[in-house]
Amino acid sequence: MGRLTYILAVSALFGITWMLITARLTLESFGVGFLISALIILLVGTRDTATMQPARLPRQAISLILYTLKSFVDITVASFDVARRVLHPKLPLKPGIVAIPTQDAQQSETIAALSAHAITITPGQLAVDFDGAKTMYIHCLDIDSAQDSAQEQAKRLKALRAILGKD
Amino acid sequence: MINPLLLGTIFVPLLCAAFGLLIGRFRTLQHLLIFGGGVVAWVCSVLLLIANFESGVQIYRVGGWEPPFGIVLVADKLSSVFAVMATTVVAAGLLYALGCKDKCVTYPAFMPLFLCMGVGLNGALYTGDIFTLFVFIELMVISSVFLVAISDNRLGLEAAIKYLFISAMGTLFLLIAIGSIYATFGTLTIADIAQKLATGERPLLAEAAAVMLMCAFLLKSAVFPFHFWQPDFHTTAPTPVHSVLSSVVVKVGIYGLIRMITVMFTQEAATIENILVILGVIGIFFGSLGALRTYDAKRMLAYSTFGQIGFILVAIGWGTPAALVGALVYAVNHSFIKSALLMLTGVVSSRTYGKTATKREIGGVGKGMVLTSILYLLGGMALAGIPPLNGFISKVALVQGGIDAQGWLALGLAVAAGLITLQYMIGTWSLLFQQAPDEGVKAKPTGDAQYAPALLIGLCVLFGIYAAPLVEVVTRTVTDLGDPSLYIRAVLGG
Amino acid sequence: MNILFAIATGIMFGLGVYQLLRRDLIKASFGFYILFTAINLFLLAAGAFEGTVPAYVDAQNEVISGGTPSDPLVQALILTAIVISFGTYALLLSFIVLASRRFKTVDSDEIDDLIG
Amino acid sequence: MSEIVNAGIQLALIILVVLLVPCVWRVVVAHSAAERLQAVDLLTTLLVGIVVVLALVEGVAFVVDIGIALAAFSFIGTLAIARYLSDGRLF
Amino acid sequence: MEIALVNAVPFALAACAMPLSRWLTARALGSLMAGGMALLFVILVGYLPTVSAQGALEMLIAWVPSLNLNLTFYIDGLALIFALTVTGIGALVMLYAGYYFEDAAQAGRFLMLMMAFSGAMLGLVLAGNLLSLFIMWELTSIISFLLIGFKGKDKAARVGATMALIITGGGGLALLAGLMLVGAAAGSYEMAAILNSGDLLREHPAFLAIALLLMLGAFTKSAQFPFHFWLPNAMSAPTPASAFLHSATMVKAGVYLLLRFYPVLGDNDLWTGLLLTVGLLTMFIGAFWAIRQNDLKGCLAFSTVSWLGALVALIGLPNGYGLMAALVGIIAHAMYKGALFLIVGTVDHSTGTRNLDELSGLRAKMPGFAVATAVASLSMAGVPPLFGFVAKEVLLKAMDKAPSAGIVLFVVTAAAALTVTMALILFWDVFMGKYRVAVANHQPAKDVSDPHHPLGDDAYAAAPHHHDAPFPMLLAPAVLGVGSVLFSFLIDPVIKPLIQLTLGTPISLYLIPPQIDLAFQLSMSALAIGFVIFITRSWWRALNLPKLPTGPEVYRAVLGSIDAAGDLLLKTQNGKIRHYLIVMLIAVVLFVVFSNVANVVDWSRARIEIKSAADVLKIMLLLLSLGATWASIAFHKHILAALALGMAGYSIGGLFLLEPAPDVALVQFLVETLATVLIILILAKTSTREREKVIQQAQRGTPRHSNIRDVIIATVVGGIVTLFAVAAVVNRPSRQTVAEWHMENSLPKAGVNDVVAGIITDFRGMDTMIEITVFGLAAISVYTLLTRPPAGKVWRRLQQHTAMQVGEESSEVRADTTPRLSTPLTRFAATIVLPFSFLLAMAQLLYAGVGPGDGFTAGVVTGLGVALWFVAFGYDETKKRLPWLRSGRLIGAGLVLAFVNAAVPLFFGREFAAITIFKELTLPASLKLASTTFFEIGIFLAVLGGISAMMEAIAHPKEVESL
Amino acid sequence: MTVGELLGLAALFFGVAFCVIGVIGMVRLPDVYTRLHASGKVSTLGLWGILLGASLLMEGIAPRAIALAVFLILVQPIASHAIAAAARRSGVPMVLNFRDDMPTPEQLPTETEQV
Ligand code: NA
Ligand code: NA
Repeated sequence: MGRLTYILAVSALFGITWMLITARLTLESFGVGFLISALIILLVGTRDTATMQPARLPRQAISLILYTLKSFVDITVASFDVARRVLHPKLPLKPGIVAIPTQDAQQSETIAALSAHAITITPGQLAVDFDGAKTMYIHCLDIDSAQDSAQEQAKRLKALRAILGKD
Repeated sequence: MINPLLLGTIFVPLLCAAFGLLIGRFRTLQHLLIFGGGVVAWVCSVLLLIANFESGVQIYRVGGWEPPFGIVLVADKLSSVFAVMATTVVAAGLLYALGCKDKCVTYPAFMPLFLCMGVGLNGALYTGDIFTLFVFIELMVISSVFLVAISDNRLGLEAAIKYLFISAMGTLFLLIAIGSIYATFGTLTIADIAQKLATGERPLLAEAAAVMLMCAFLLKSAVFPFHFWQPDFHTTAPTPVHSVLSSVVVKVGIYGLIRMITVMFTQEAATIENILVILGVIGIFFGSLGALRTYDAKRMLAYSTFGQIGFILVAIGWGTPAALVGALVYAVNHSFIKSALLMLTGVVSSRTYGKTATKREIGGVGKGMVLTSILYLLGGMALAGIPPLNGFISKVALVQGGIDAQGWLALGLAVAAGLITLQYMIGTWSLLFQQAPDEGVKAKPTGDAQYAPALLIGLCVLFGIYAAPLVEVVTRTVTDLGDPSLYIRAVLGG
Repeated sequence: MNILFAIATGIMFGLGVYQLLRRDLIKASFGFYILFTAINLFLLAAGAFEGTVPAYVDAQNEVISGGTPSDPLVQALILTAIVISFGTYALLLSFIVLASRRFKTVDSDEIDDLIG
Repeated sequence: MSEIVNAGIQLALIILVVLLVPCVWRVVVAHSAAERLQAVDLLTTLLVGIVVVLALVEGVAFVVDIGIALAAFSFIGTLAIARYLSDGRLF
Repeated sequence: MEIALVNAVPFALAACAMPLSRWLTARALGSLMAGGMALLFVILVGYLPTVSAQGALEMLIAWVPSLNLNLTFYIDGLALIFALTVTGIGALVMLYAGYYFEDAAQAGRFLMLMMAFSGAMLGLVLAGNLLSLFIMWELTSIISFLLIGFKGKDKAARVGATMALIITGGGGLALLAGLMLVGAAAGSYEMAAILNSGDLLREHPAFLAIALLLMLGAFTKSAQFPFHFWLPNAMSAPTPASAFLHSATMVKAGVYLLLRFYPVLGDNDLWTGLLLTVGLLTMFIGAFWAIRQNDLKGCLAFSTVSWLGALVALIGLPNGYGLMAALVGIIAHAMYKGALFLIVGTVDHSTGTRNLDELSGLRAKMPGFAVATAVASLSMAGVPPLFGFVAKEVLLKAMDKAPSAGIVLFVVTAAAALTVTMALILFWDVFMGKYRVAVANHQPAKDVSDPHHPLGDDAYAAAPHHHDAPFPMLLAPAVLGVGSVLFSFLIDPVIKPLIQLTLGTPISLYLIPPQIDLAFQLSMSALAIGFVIFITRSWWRALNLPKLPTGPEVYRAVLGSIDAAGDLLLKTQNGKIRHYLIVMLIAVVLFVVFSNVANVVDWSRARIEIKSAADVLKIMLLLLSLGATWASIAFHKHILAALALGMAGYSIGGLFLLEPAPDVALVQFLVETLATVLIILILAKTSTREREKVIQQAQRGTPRHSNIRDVIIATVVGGIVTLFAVAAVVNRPSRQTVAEWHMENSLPKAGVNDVVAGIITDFRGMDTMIEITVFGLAAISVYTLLTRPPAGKVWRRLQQHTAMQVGEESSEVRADTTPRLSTPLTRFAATIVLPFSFLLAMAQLLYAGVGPGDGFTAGVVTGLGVALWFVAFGYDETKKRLPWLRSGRLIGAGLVLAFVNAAVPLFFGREFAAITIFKELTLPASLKLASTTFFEIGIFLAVLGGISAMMEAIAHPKEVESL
Repeated sequence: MTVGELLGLAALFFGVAFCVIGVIGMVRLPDVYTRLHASGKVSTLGLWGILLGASLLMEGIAPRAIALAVFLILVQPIASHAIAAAARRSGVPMVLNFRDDMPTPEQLPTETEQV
């Protein structure tokens, strides 16, 4: 059941992507995309036992949308911040590499990866490397901005767990 | 005449090769399947030749599209003769591979690629489209280069690298020619190009394209000065592959040249023919002397091919119908002889512990191999043009062509070089089968099976004693070549 | 414009030839690749050059956007040439790897056991 | 499309193309392979932008599809090179 | 017809010889063959009356008529004389040979060759077609080669055999050329016609060539100076073969040829001058060297050379003065020389030596042979009333009519005197005196280790002690000796008619000359001088003569210089690929330059117009691609060069897009990415040390001039391609292309909006099929080369074990496959990109007809997705987590699908690869289903499999190098 | 000129402007780590602008543009990360270095660049 839900949910996401890449925004097209995606995941997908519970799906979807919106804002802000620093005649930089814990109790690599992804799109930070799934090293344009990185990371992980349905 | 048998020479073997990849784990089954594919191609090519004599040029429109818009396969007499020759030797090569003890033969990819090399050859001969020619030639190149690289001979890799670079040059010449022809005539179908060239108008680039095309074909046939790859590439190949490479694969360029000067660039033919005579004579001497002096019995045969291709080129260059008959008879007979000789050398070298054919290590290894010795001697005699073997028929046809074309100097040289052929063949025969082995050289008790060379030598004897049919076929082929409109009308209609 | 294109094709060919003649097999293989790229440019020059819109037709079998379509046949030829040359190139690269293992060198001047 | 829009598109195109030049320069003059890799990455990103603008120039929407493929798979190239640089030996 | 049967009999007997030798003894076999030959002799005698009554007989069997190659028989007197010699002497030699060999198998092998030779020789003299004459001529050379090399183990035998073959074979080639010129000049290859077209030939411009070529053939075969030396070197043949081939028959083939063509080519200054000079030189040199030999067979060989010279000189005489003497000489020589050879063979057989110094007084042990030798020697010396005397008489008489007769007669008499000496030595030194056989240097006993070897074994039954020869061994020489006596008395009833039949004119021939003429005086003085020389032999034998270059030395020098030329040529094969490429490029440049390529460009149409930003962009991209390409040359470090190359490729992709060719651009981008990935992976797979080494070499070790050379070549080649390209672009406006048809028909006939897709999958679908095959095979090749998977059972066994135990190849290194850059983020990327790539691929595949992308791009896209897995996860984990990834099977399945799909229409009576559009099938989202969809899927699978195979091969941890 | 076109042009030039900034950053910033911030992020937003502009200026582009934008945001950070990791591991130093928590890898390659 959980496996089936997972497949259906991912297929739905892929179905939407299908509509976009084939530039046919119709229900028919979604259906075709959904079927194809399901087939792809069945045939080609990894044999990981990824599961989902149907009841949690709406909450996960809402979390995803919220997270996406927040990311969008983050990216915009980050870009403007970087643009400012780049164009400033004095190049106001205070770069360095900071270690932050991924704090993932379940040792899920996916969450570590997603959090690193999130960090990289947030202002002035860039994941450089990992120590397993526990610690990551991020490069900051301004190391002062990384002072509260641990708190930020906690929030991020919470949001990600909500999306993945693992909270 | 639309004739689906053309598919049997190309797609049936391709299908067999593809299935062969799927069942690579079951070696015996795979080998038999692939051999079956080779035999089917042979049967189809023979039937096509017969059909040609009964009802003229056979064509097949792939996908049903009208030429010049789609691809057309054309079996006229010229391509049919070459194809029968090619499929015969390829089938024999496959047969040899079945009984070959080389390690490389056991790789699952070996037989399918071997067959694909033959397909590339057939395709290049049968295609009526100049770009498809390129594609088929590449199929041949890829397959052969792999087969050489994987050879048990560690230097196969070196040869393969060199060939790949040099062959790339040939491909580039060919593509430049194709591009120029398309830019000039707006078509890729040989018949269509021929028709447009036949109007006598010579738009820009047409002649330059002819030169490029000629260079590409010369390279494929390893003609001086494009020959450097040949001794290396052929010699290091596994025996069954070598026997095909050095006999029929090198003839693709010859075929292309004949096709080019008889159907397409008939006005430029005279210039090209002069070049061919010069290159051919150089090739005869280079090849013959190289064969005489090289250090390896297989390499000797590769150089010999270089020389024999020279004979064929000279005959093409003489340009008269009789000379062309000589060239074609020579080409066909040479394929069988050379292939058989290579296989026999392979049989002997498979008895050496180093799987080598270097004269130092192979001398005397054949002592006691009665059948091999007799077959080799027959092959050697045939190559040197000793009657009543088929090589003699070739020589007579060639010399008559030369006399007909009044090519005295070249004729004299050709005759003189024939003596060198005799010398190196006899020398090597004596080395392999008569001489006592050197100190420390030992022979294995078993080696490769020799059904294939026996069959081919049988053909050599047959085509010597019963030569009239071949000569007749070739003569009629040449007669047809004199009238390109036969070809053009068969393809384009009207 | 067309002249520039043609000249660039020639220059690229020349660069490819120079690169092909390096003794370093890896560099030479780059030359091989450049040459096949150059030949694609040549084919393009030979056929598809004059178009202003892609060779597509709409549902009414009219050329899309109403311009001059670039020659589709040459494009098809180039596609085939690209695929074939890529396959050959991959094979060449694997040969070089093998050569470095077998002959302990990637210097073509040192891979010269086949002489005479 | 009006003349102004057309002119704007052409201008955008030219600017994007001119931007390629510093990227190339950075590929040629750099201290480390990683810097060059970064420049190539930026260059392909710019090319994606150029492809999108070209869709406007040619008036054919599906040209963007090429942009998608380009973006998606130049990324794989970047990753492969990065892995090579970090591992020395890949496999 | 019967004459063809006559000719076929020896061949048939030859074919039986080996099988029969299992059941028959050597003697029985020899007798059987001899019987066959004797029968033929009788049959041939039966032709005499017919020929003398009706003239020449002809019979034609067509063989390859279009090459003028027929088996024609032409029987006249000349042919009969030779045919009778062949069969008559053949019968005696075969009988003898049966006793000469003790081992039936050896006798079988020997008799097979001998009978085949008899057939060839008969065919030669009976041939009525130039080419069939040549065939038989060559056959005799070949069989002679095999017989000389009968004892293949002996190096001298091999060298002698090869020498004989090269010289007679070379002459044969000249003969072939000459004969074919004759055929071309006379307009026919039939002997009868040619003999009637003498005027035609004599006035032909190629007459000189014809005559010289034919003479060359004759001189080599008949061992004329300076080609004579092969004959003494051919004496390693078993003695019966020497007697038959190298004395009585084969060496006379040249003489036969000259006689045969005398009517059309003979009797002119060239003919007389050459034949007389060469013949006399040969005659003297042969006789001179004969008496200086120690080996009995050597003596006989040189004396044969001498006599052959005499025959040639006779044929050279003007007005046919010498022909009668030549014919008489042929018969006489066949008699006594055949006898002497057989006797020497018996001596050798019985005593184990042929060395004159080791033999003496054999008359005690071999009285019969002593008598036979005496008769044959006297005949050879020309003592009346033996037939040899008659021959010498007519010889001297004919020579009297030669131009410069004084000198000629002097030479002939000198040679005759030396011959007399020879005859005396043969008889006296061997048979008279005290019985003595020195057995110091005998050959070791016969090596019987390899009784089954066909050709390479020692045939001699050499005995270390004297043993008596059986009677039939005496019979053959005795019959010949008696013949020498008898024929003198049969001149009128037999010899004269035979020769008259041949010459067609009455001749005068006597045993006793009616008066003592000059010839008789000379003959007698030759006897006297010869006797004197014989007496003084102990003195001149000790004399050291100054050394002149001998035949074999010249032969070796000539062969040596040919060898040297070959070695020189082979030096060009120096193993350096760059040199090869340079030579080739220069050749192409020359060809193009000399084909007036300068005219291909119509510069008036060339133009540079910049109309839009797109044009600016084109120029930028062109510069960019050139700059990046240049950078890829300038960078020594491979990784940087690869990066630059990638940039160049992307720029080219941009150019394609601007052209506008979106389909090509898409493929270019994808393939460029793939190529870059591939290069990088390959770099990682190649030893860093070796790559550093080559980079340093390239920087330091390259001389400046070679760089300049490369620059020049690159510039010239680039310039030529520029010319082609310019010609191509300025050429266009005037032409129409077939692509216009494709534009119009792709939607109606192939159902696609993307015309390029239509061409690729339908109009030129076969190209694509083969192209995909090429790609798949290349991938399989890469995989096989880098991983070397073993086949069959080994393969299955391996899959059960761990990869650590791969096969017999122990040199492998198995690296840790987990990559260092395997961070959670990169792994995450790989996980999401793969399904996305499949989605993209499906979109491209299913909508191939409406937008860029098709089965191929779909395959590349997914293949890159798989590549990312190998990059991010390494080999082991990827193989574990993507179990469906079986590259070989994917390729196979894809190709099978493509071919089968193309074949399906055949079952519905349509063409191979014909398109079927399922129009009635309404699918959602404007999907269309057509047969090409399956083709695209096949392509997709094959390409996916191909790229996976390449990636898998590169990522494979096994570093096998078993060779 | 419609409002849509105006907005489209504006978005287009917004995107182009960010591309320019990204390139300037790549030229001005001192080391590869800092430049990655500029190139990675800026070209993300730059491309988004271009995509938005294109979507507004021509119909049919929008869905594809969305797909491309989503893909870019998913993948571009990963590319930046990979380059940074590669730089770090191959020993490329930070020119401006105010803090470095990351331990030096045990086995740095001896040469800074691979041949
Ligand atoms: Na590249
Ligand atoms: Na398409």
